[in-house]
Amino acid sequence: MDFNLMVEISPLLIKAAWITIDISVRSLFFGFFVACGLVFLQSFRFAPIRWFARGYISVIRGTPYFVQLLLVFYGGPSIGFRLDPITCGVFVGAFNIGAYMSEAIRGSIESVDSGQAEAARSLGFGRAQTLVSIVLPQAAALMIRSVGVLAIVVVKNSSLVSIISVVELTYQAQRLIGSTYKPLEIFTLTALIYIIIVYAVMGIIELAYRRAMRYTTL
Amino acid sequence: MEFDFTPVITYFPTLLQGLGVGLLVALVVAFMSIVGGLLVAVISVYVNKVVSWPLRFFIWLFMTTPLLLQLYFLYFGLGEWILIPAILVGILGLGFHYMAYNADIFIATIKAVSGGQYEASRSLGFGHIATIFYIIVPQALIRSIPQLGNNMILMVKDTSVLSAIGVAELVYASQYAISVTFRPFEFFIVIAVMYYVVNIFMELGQAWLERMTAYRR
Amino acid sequence: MSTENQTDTPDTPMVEIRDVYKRFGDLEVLKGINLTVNRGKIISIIGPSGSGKSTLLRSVNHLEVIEKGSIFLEGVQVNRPDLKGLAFERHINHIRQNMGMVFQHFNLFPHLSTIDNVTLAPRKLKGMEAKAAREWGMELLNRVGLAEKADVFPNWLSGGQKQRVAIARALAMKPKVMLFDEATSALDPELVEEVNLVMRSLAEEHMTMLIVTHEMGFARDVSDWAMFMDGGVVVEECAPQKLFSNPDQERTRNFLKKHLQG
Amino acid sequence: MSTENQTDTPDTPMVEIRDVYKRFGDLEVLKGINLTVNRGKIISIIGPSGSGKSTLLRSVNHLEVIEKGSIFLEGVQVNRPDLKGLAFERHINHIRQNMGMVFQHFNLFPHLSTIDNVTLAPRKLKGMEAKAAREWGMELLNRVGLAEKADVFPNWLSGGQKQRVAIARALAMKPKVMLFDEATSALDPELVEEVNLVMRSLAEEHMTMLIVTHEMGFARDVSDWAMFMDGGVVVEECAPQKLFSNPDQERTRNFLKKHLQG
Amino acid sequence: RDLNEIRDDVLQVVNSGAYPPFSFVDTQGNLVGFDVDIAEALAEKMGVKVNVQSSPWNGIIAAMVGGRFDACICSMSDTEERRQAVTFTDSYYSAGLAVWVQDSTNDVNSMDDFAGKRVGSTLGETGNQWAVENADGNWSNQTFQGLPDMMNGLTTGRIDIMIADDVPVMVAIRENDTKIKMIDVGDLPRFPAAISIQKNQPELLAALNVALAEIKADGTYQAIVDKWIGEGANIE
Ligand SMILES: Nc1ncnc2c1ncn2[C@@H]1O[C@H](COP(=O)(O)OP(=O)(O)OP(=O)(O)O)[C@@H](O)[C@H]1O
Ligand SMILES: Nc1ncnc2c1ncn2[C@@H]1O[C@H](COP(=O)(O)OP(=O)(O)OP(=O)(O)O)[C@@H](O)[C@H]1O
Ligand SMILES: [Mg+2]
Ligand SMILES: [Mg+2]
Repeated sequence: MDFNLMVEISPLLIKAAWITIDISVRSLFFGFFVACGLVFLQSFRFAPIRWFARGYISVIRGTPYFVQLLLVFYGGPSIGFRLDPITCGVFVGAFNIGAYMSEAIRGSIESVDSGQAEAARSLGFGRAQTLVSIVLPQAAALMIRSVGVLAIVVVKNSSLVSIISVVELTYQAQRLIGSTYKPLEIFTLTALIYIIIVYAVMGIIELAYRRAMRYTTL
Repeated sequence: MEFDFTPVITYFPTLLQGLGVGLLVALVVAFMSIVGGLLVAVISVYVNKVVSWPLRFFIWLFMTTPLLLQLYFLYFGLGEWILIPAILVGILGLGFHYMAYNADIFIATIKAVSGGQYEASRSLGFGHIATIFYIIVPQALIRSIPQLGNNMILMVKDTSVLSAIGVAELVYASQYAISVTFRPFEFFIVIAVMYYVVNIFMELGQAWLERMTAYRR
Repeated sequence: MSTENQTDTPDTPMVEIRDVYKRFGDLEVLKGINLTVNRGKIISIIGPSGSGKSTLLRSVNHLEVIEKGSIFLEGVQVNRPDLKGLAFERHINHIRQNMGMVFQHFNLFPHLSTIDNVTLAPRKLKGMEAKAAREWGMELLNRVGLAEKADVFPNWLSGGQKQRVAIARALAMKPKVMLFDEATSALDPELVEEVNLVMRSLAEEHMTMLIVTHEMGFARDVSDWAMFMDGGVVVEECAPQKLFSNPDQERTRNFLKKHLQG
Repeated sequence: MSTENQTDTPDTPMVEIRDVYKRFGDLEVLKGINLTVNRGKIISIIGPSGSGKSTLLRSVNHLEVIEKGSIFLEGVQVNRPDLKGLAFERHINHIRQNMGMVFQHFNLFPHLSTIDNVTLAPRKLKGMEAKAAREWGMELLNRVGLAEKADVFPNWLSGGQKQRVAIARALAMKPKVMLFDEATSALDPELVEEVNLVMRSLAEEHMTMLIVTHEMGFARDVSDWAMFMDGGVVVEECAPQKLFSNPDQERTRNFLKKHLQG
Repeated sequence: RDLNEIRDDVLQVVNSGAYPPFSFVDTQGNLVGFDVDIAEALAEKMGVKVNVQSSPWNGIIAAMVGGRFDACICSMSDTEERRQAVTFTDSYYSAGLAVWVQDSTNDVNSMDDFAGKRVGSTLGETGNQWAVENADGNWSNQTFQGLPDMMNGLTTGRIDIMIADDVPVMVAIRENDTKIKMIDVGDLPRFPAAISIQKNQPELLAALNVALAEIKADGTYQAIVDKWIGEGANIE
């Protein structure tokens, strides 16, 4: 192992890691709203709106992420939709993970025993109030867990964003190998950075989970 | 941008071949990740920490790093000591990666099978291992089908990452064709459709399995 | 509060069920049920499993939507087909606040402490102040004998205690009628009595109650009127003394014979 | 098969419980229990919730490990502290094959059809052929009146049917003693009788049985001996006729009074 | 985008960033190399500002066709098929395919000796296309995502023979002291490396060609060659 090299290039990798983090955080943030929107659309009584949401989720989950990236980033300009690479990474990332997240959110809501909603309704609570006061607090813990798993997926998927010329962590590592011919050192370092990021994400999830448990006890 | 799909027709057999390779890899990986995941889960739930902890750590490593990086590491990083053929690297990388995810599911479903089931089996005279094998694992498997199906659907798409180490699957085939014909979008659209068709079949298969096992839960 | 609420004259029946029909898919579960419950009266509904008792009770609270017929609470129609969307939502929420429902499986909110379970509805739906709500909640918990469990979470309570909290919760909105759906049948035999005691005390205070139960002894003791259902129809209804000693119908006799034996 | 098995002489008691102690953490649940069950006898164990009835029954089957005392099945010690690891595992599996246990919540295997639930143990543990096992399974299902449900899965059965299958399953290994832990208390009242009938038929065939139950009527009718437990000790044991009409102990009388009332 | 729009903005140029010495990142993280310097020299002559970026090879083609970049100065070989989709300028250097083996290998002396061997090439490059079209079942092809990967494959023995453009490999051998050698197996195709731009951009094409001629004429070009390829090298 060439430790001098590892020390020398680590600032470059860390800089690239920030881009990975930036894209991941923003994708997750906006993805959450996309997901809530999709869950909301699926609760419509008007069937075509539900079908649209189901179809969207199915197509997004059924096609590879990097193809989605390429089509939007490189195909977009020809229909007048031009985004800079990082914005495009966030945009596609959010709409991609939103589809997965909406399923996770729906699942955790459905996991709450239907007797809970019935009990609330029988007390005179309205639909929205039942959701907010009774169902969501009980779904929160599971929701944080399953959304948390997706957060890790987002971090790891961000390595695919390199295909639209974003120099994130994995691509930077590949480029550095190209000029240094030292794959082992660079991969070890890169993996270490990913592990740290993912570990931090897992810590945040755990924290949020505990918070949720506390909130649920009002 | 005007589309011209004639090059796609020329390379269609190559694409189909690539799809076949991808699906073959997926099949092996599915088998490996389900059987392996189950094994890991059973060991982590039932065997003491000394044995299960290193195993969990190994699995955890695969869960926390991008697949692409793992493949590169196995292929080039380890290349200085041991040469694993590309397709095997792909299968191992994907296999371990999804083994980690599947093990997580199995651990949860094994724990969800009620203690009453274990006791009932023991009270019939089944031993610990026989109980796990005949009673706990089958029930955990049935309960895992929905999440397992999701994972396997994700995994099929992830076979595309194997193009990076030269495994001639669908994306690889398309890259070759694109570099010759310079018709990227036509090929991307076609492979997206191909993946989507596979995905639909898998979703149908999953729904069928869930239906077939619904009354066994 | 809507104007329909003003029909509160002494001789209006509290609950009226008129010719109610309900089906699930191909299965007809209620086939023309009629029942009138006067203020302060206690009605027991008995019948074999699957006869439609729960469905009837749930229809009264509009947890099931009936196909035909009508249900009134103090002269106000519960299932108002003329109201749609939000207007109906408002209407039914208001109706439900006047009916307390107690379920077989308690359905306490596991994320809330006992007192919060009881006071959530008055706080959120009537805007009761936290302090007043706590006092009111303690009064109710006291009444079911669980004041000392106010800050405990439902998972730490025994089944009988859970059900008593559920009753307190249902009472918190000062309902005009209480609906009990097998309130004691998920309980261990020893715990049944403590819940029955609470229900008896409600009876003494002339709470209007509709009780679905499998406990014939309790039904006989406590109720003013008894109804035997089978296959979605009312087979027989009369004073409980008569129903449990000398019913008119063969079917009723068969059902009860089996019970008095066990 | 171990040699200890040969002590099968006519005058060995079937089950012997000698001075058994068991605690969970700080809670002493069994405080020196003694009981002898002779071949073909039926013993009922009654007592309030938490008195340790289930724990005692589970200790007999070694589902709970007792702290002190010993338990014998036909003279063979169940809790053998001298055996360790795999040797004990073999020993206890063999012992358990000679005891059938029926649980309150049935614990049928949901992934197996009714007949497979019944025949799994004889097939896997005795190596019975598929065909012979099916015949044997059908015989048992016939006996509990469920032959026509052989290929149905447990989730499609009613509670009473489930419990009857559970009994058939326990009988499949031809046990020498059957342990029932509140076999009917999770059932709807209408379904209790069908399970009781099956248990009565076992009694008529002189199956040795240990029955924990809350149904006093059934306990009185069916058993040869009755035992009242409270707080981890045996308060009183005698012939059921005496226990249920004129018990010696004040505690027993209190407990039974409440029940005969309900 | 046509030339006028570019003049108002910047010339967007792309390369793969993993093809030393033509384009790669140095240990300070800067994108450098022959292609980068050529791009800057051309822009200076054309009087436009330039922005050089890198993108993985499989994104570059989509980028060019989709119009994300104005020019790909990325050592791309000019082939007949590719001309269907993009326009090429005059060649800015000439790349020849060459065959490489480990120093210790002695049994490969002609194309006949390829039989039964594992032959490596870079996915999407002309060497790969040549290897696929000529293999005919005689040898097995194995591909890599870039030259560094492939050279790693050759030195570790994943492949027996490597087919690649000669210049970058020679530079890499010199810089890294790699234990491989070139062997002469007779005629292999040579492809001119040219700048690719979108179709129907005559002004941009003309301007690039003029600028290219100018830097060759005034010695700028040779200076860049000296710097990256080797003192006095001739790669035209
Ligand atoms: N949501 C539903 N969908 C379909 N069928 C239903 C539904 N709810 C109840 N049923 C059916 O309607 C019939 C009547 O059910 P109901 O729960 O009213 O009976 P019940 O008299 O309360 O019986 P039990 O004493 O077992 O509670 C049953 O056959 C039941 O299977
Ligand atoms: N695994 C355990 N861990 C801790 N305490 C236990 C455990 N099992 C039982 N107990 C406690 O031991 C006591 C006796 O329990 P047991 O289940 O034997 O009572 P029981 O007589 O069967 O009551 P029931 O009629 O309610 O079934 C109870 O206080 C119970 O809470
Ligand atoms: Mg009911
Ligand atoms: Mg018990």
